Amino acid sequence: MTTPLVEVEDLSVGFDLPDGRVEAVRGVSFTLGRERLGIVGESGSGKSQTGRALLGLTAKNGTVTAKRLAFDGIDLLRASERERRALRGSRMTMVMQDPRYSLNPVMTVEQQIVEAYRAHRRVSRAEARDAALAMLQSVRIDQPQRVLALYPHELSGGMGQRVMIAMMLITGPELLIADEPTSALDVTVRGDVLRILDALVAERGMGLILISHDLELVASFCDCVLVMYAGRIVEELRADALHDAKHPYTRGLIGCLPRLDRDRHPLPVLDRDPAWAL
Amino acid sequence: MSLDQSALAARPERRGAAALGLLGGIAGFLLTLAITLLGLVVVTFVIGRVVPIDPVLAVVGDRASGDVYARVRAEMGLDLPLLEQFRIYLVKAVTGDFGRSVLTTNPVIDDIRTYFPATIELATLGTLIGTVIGIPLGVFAAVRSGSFLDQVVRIVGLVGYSVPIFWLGLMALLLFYARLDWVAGPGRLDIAYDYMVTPVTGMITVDALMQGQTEVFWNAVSHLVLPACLLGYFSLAYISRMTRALLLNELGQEYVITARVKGLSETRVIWRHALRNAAVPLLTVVVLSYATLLEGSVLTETVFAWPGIGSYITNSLQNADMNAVLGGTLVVGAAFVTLNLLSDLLYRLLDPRTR
Amino acid sequence: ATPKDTLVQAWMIDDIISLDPAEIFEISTTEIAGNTYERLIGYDLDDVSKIFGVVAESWTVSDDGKTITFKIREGRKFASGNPITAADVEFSLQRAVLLDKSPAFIINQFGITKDNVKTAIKATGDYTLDFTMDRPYAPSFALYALTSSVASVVDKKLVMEHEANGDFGYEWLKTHYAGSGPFTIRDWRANEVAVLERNPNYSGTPAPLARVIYRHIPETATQRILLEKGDVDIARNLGPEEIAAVSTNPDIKIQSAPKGTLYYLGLNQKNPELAKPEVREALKYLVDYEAIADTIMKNQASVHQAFLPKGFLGAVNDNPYKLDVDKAKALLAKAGLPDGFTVTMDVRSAQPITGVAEAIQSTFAKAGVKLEIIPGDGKQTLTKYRARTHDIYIGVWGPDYQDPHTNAQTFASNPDNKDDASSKTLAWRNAWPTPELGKEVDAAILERDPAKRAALYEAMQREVMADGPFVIMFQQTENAAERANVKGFIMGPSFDNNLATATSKE
Amino acid sequence: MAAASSLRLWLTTSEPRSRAQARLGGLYQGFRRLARNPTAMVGLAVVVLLVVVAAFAPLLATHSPTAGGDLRTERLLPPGPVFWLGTDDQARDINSRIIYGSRLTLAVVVLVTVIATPIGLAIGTISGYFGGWIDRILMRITDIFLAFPRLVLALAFVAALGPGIENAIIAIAITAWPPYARLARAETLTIRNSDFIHAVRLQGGSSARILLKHVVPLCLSSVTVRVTLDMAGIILTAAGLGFLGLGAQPPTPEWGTMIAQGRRFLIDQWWVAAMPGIAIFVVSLGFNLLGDGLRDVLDPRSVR
Amino acid sequence: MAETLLAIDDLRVTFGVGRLHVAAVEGVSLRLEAGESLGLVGESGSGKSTVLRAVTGLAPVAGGSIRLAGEPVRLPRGMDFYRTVQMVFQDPFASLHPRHTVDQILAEPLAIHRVADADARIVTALAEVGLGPSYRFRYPHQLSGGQRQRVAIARALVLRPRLVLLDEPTSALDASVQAEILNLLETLRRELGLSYVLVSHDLAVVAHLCERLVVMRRGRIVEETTADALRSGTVRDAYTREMLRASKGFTREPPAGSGLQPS
Ligand SMILES: Nc1ncnc2c1ncn2[C@@H]1O[C@H](COP(=O)(O)OP(=O)(O)OP(=O)(O)O)[C@@H](O)[C@H]1O
Ligand SMILES: Nc1ncnc2c1ncn2[C@@H]1O[C@H](COP(=O)(O)OP(=O)(O)OP(=O)(O)O)[C@@H](O)[C@H]1O
Ligand SMILES: [Mg+2]
Ligand SMILES: [Mg+2]
Ligand code: NI
Repeated sequence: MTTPLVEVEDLSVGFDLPDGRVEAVRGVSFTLGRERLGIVGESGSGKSQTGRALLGLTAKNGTVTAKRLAFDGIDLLRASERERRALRGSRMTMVMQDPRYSLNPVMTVEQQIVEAYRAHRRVSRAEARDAALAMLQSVRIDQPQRVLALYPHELSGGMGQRVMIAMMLITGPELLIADEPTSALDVTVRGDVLRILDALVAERGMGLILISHDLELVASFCDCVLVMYAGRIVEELRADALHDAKHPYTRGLIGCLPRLDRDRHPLPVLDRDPAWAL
Repeated sequence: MSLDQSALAARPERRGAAALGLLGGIAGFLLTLAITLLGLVVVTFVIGRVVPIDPVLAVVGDRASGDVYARVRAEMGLDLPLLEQFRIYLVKAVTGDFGRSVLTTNPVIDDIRTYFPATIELATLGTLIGTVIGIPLGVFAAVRSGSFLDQVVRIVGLVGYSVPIFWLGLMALLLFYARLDWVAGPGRLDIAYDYMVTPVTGMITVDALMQGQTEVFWNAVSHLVLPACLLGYFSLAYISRMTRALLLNELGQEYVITARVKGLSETRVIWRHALRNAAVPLLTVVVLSYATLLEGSVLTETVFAWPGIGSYITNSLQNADMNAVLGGTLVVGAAFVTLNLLSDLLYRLLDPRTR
Repeated sequence: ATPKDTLVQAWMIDDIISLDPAEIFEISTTEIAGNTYERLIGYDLDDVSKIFGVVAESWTVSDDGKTITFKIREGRKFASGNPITAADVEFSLQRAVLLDKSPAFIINQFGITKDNVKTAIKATGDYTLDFTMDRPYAPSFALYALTSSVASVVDKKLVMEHEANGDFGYEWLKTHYAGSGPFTIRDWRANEVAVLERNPNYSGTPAPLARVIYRHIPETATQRILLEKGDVDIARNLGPEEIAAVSTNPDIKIQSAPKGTLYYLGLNQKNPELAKPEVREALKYLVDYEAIADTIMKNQASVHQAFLPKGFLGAVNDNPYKLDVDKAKALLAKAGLPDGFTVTMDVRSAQPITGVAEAIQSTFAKAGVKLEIIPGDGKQTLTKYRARTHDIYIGVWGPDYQDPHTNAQTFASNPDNKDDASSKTLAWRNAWPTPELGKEVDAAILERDPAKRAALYEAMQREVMADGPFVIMFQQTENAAERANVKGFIMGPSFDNNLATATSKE
Repeated sequence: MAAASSLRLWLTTSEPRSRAQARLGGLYQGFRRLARNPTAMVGLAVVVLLVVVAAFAPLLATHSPTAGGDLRTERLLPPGPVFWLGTDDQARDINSRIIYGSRLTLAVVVLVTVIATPIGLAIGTISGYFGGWIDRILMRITDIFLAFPRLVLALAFVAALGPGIENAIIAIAITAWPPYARLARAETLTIRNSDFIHAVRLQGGSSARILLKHVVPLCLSSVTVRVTLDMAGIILTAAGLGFLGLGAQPPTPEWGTMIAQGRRFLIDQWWVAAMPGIAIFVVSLGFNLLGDGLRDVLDPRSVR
Repeated sequence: MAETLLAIDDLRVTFGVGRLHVAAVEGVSLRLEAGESLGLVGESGSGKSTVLRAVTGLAPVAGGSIRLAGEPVRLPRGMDFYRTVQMVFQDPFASLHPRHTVDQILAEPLAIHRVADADARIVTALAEVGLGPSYRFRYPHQLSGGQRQRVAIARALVLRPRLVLLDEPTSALDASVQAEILNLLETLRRELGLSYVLVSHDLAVVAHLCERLVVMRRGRIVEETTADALRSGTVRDAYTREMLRASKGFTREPPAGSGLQPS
């Protein structure tokens, strides 16, 4: 059997706060091959923290525990900070949620992409620049030459998101965690961005974790979906089986959306059962 | 201590101003300068009239006869109606004629040319020291916030805020000059080196270098070091605190995580990404602290027998030598406004969002 | 350390506002003038009554006592190399009167005004000069007046080269030098330094030192540190405790000399309480003269209660008043103020004045006199004093020249007590009319017999001591803390004779 | 014990029953947050100590703060059993003077806060809220004050008003407000366009109401923090004026003036200047630490 | 026929001068009958919020007219206006004063309009939005996003307005909370006879709450249609069609003629 790309077993992330401890992620387990995995759940359910724990970017006041946390067979829990840094950006990477805040406002697109590339490749600045150009082209940015010289605030939301993706993909990573890559975008731009990611998985055989709170979207995009609630995975399903979901939370999530094809008044609402969080 | 977060406060306004373009910027600057200076002229005039000091006394002394007193009073235009006095004062100030200082008998302009460079020298080195040490300290404190090191930096800074400067100054003199002999004593230069450089800029270090007098240069530096360190300590206290606060703020931003996601080293993340962003408001902090030092620190100047603009203005004020007060105040005010503009310009250079 | 041929003094010289002898009147400038200019005559520093010629070789007084004829020494030169002649002396004295700066009154008081100065002061030959007064004043009075710095002889040729708009070279001389003394003034930078250099053309014994530098060091602790470090040779402003501390240092010695300066309280007679004679007297019993002189003013002053300082002709040197709270209380009760009263005192924020004021405050309180101290900057308190809006003013008074008239006039003469009077003597400032005493003052200057003259002044002093609105307390002793290798620094009785002319360093 | 814990519950409940409970609960939460910060507690302790000492000065002082002892025997004595912190050049007990001086220090602190904070707040919020020419005029005035050498301005005010501690305090306050105005203005600029201010406007709230009830309270916290952090500077400026002879009237035991007078004895009779110096240091340190702690508690940005 | 509550004719709004000049709204006209609800959809930056702000007087009107119940609105808006029109903002975290309790927040409009029985009105208002009295003295930070939005709605309703402007009232909320708020808005509308103008970029939300909607793009109205037309997919404008398609989920093939199609 080939080793899966990512193995997570019983992952927990807790934060120490002045008022006590917050358990953000509690006993999450999953494995990921070279496929598309979606993670959905409401705000604060621990989606992002799961992704960050994988990359080793949990905030200072947080602690990560797990039975196993591995990337391509490498035990991430044992790896030194240096080893993890070598993995980060080159083999595993993450597209951050909002390009407006996630790009460095005082560095040009070129500086930021080149920096990402040269952090892992011993290449000249010019070579790195060429690679950046090619990368921007591959995420289908018009006039990549011009865009390279721009600062983040000069980019539109869609461009920024694509720059972000280009920057994270330039090293040809094997795992991409995309944290709500489209939440800042207009519905019409959203499709464009997702299609780019989709193509990369298909073409490069990359593993993709798509984090979102939009159940419908994730289901139509991914192979497999994890539903999180209060730091736990409450349900794991195949995307095509979404409408056969068993857990009341998942069912509630699907049901409570207003839909164009069904006019329901009033909308069904979610009755939270405290037992879900246990 | 008069430094403040107003450095940051000015941000939104400046962004707006930035949009007006360079030309508008210069015109705006000149207008601001003019208005500020006019304000200073008015305020100094009022001060001159309300201080309960007879300006004639500074000229004639206590023993003059009544006739001499009356004549000098008339010469000084003090018997004219107030409004008329103000008109003359204003016209003179506008035409750049600050008249003569009673105390030094020199044209005020000349005085400023000698006293202000002394202060600039001191303030510049002080700010340099404060910045070069303060920023790294602030960075370390931010990176290890909550740690022992952080507490140490904080206490060091707070001590800087809390200790009377004349106390610290005398103690430093006693230790580093009298006991340890590491630095030269009060004053700007050893008497042996006096007259060896001709004043051009008025800053002895600069003049000495320009004229190739390395020995004089080092002597001047050795005189400069102690008071500059002292002033540097005070700006360090402020700069390190602001650096810490600003950097902590930046370190909480998403783009820092992005940088880490890229696999960059922590050093690069902090110095190249976070600090580069913090540098934008930090610049204003440094410039403001510099501007404050340029006002001259009367107390430091007294302790170190430093002929700077601070004690010049204070001394003049105590003698109701209003020409000198006005000249000194205007120069300091103009320096303040100019520095503000400079920081605005640099701000635009550093922050692409304002271009 | 300082160079061997250079004397560096740490001193507060921020009072210098001009270097022109016709204008200078401040403590530091008079000292500088004393080292750099020569006058017609001088006096023996050890015995002030001995007068001798300097620029003048000799002088004679006319029979009517109104004209003094000076014979000028021949063959002497200014620093510029120009010879000193009667024309220079004539120019210098006329110039002082015509410029009419503050010290001009010293010459004016002999009836010499702008209008008659051309005839009153006249060179009658290359080396003779007539000085004509309106009345036959005591010759010593006139001669002492001519020892003051206003009578310094300036280099006419050099000065007139720099004349502009008929100002007699005033603008130029304010910051330059044109004299003939042992030193020349090389440079003065306000609030920083004054540099004197040996005059190569000096006609007397050349000064051993090549250079004398006054550094403006405003902080006394800084002066002390510099002195102990050896970066100055003399520190001039040390306080008593600092003096006591440095005197244990074998490298440092203390030199002191009594000066003519008096510390006194001026009691404004416009204040109804202070106008009562009993109150005036009571306050004189409420100062602990001895204790203050021994502690706060240690080595800085000695008790002295008459308006003429020790060493002056006719000075009264016994001190009848001491702290006597009971007597003071009795006097106050007699004045109808058995519980005392409240009164303010304007105090210049400078040591030792503030310390003395605080000590007085606490002894006044013992008799129920509540003294409120109003601190202020020097010019500020003085402004108030001259406007006669104070209650009590704690002041310092130094004689303008070595003749008793200078102090007699100010303490005992008030010809016009109106608010807009032109003569603002100390008696006027304290609103004390002196109808009788004023006449005595005027008479004394005409008395040509020294012994009789001395007696007149003695009487006046007793009178002021008993009834005057002045609580005269101390006479200043000036201190200089010197490095042990400094030899021959002279401290004379007046400010213009602290001389470095014979100083040398080992 | 039980009463205490039920009180805590009452205070910390997320469902307060009354306005008072909500307010007290808010205060308690703030205090809790402050209490968790050990350095802030040290600061608070110092400030409380200052208040206590000032309040009970007559009980704590062993000697008169103003009347001197025997000049010949009790002058400039080093710290000892009778005069714990030594005596000064007027033979007064330094300890007692420091104790009484705390009242003045407290007065300085309180008065400056009471004068400078409202001026700064008013000018800053009005300027930021209305913008336009009002803003330009007010900010120009602020800049003029800011561009004026501060100690000189204070000196000028003291000179004009006459010396004395009250006037010194007023002068300091008059020169202290511009930074607060700029801070308040910046704060106002960020909140004036926020939705909750729009909401009040949409309810028909007048500008005055918005400023007073909505904007000012929000700016107050950051300005308060700034003022607290500035306290050291303010005490030292008062000391600086004292140093220049324009502060308190002798023999008032003002700490700054005490140092200024003691500096003549700095090297040999070190205690004369050092003792009040230490007092200033401790108090300003206390205010600084407290200010740092308050920043965490009050800064609206940290309340999320 | 019902009276026309809100009539906007040829509204134009511009911001800034010179280089910064933007025409945020260019010639928008709409009409809203009493009791009716109108949706305003469009891409980000198309001027939806600006239209609402112009109505309330928070944005400068450069041209056109706004009439409320037949009367042209005045500047500044009078007290009557605020009693007729209220607004609910998008971000529940930003629209409540961070230092005021729910009680203070609700009392403010009553105090401004000097309403007598403030206490009772506050309790009623809270009950209306489904919050118990236990929420009355809480601070915003003690509330969840949905609860905050309820408070914001209560604040808008406490003066009993006839028209409520809703600027993306649910876009910051989770799907499950969104349903609760939408239900609440629906109930309130029915019970109090309110009119809504609802801004949203979610077609389904608009269709759920409004009968009629206008689609905006770049400051102009590109289409005016009904919820029924939306459901049946009979929309004319290409842009509207594209939005409709995108809101159905992810599709692998790019839509034909997409404006964002890279060349
Ligand atoms: N540094 C931190 N300190 C304390 N708590 C934290 C920290 N970072 C995250 N948390 C908490 O962890 C929990 C999970 O956060 P996470 O970011 O994973 O949520 P999410 O599912 O991504 O939500 P969203 O959809 O809003 O992004 C939240 O309750 C959050 O408050
Ligand atoms: N105060 C303002 N100053 C300058 N430009 C503004 C201002 N407010 C809005 N704009 C501009 O007006 C245009 C319309 O903005 P508006 O907020 O109405 O869009 P929107 O349709 O509500 O978008 P979103 O869906 O993102 O909320 C935008 O281009 C915006 O940048
Ligand atoms: Mg997230
Ligand atoms: Mg909007
Ligand atoms: Ni300050």
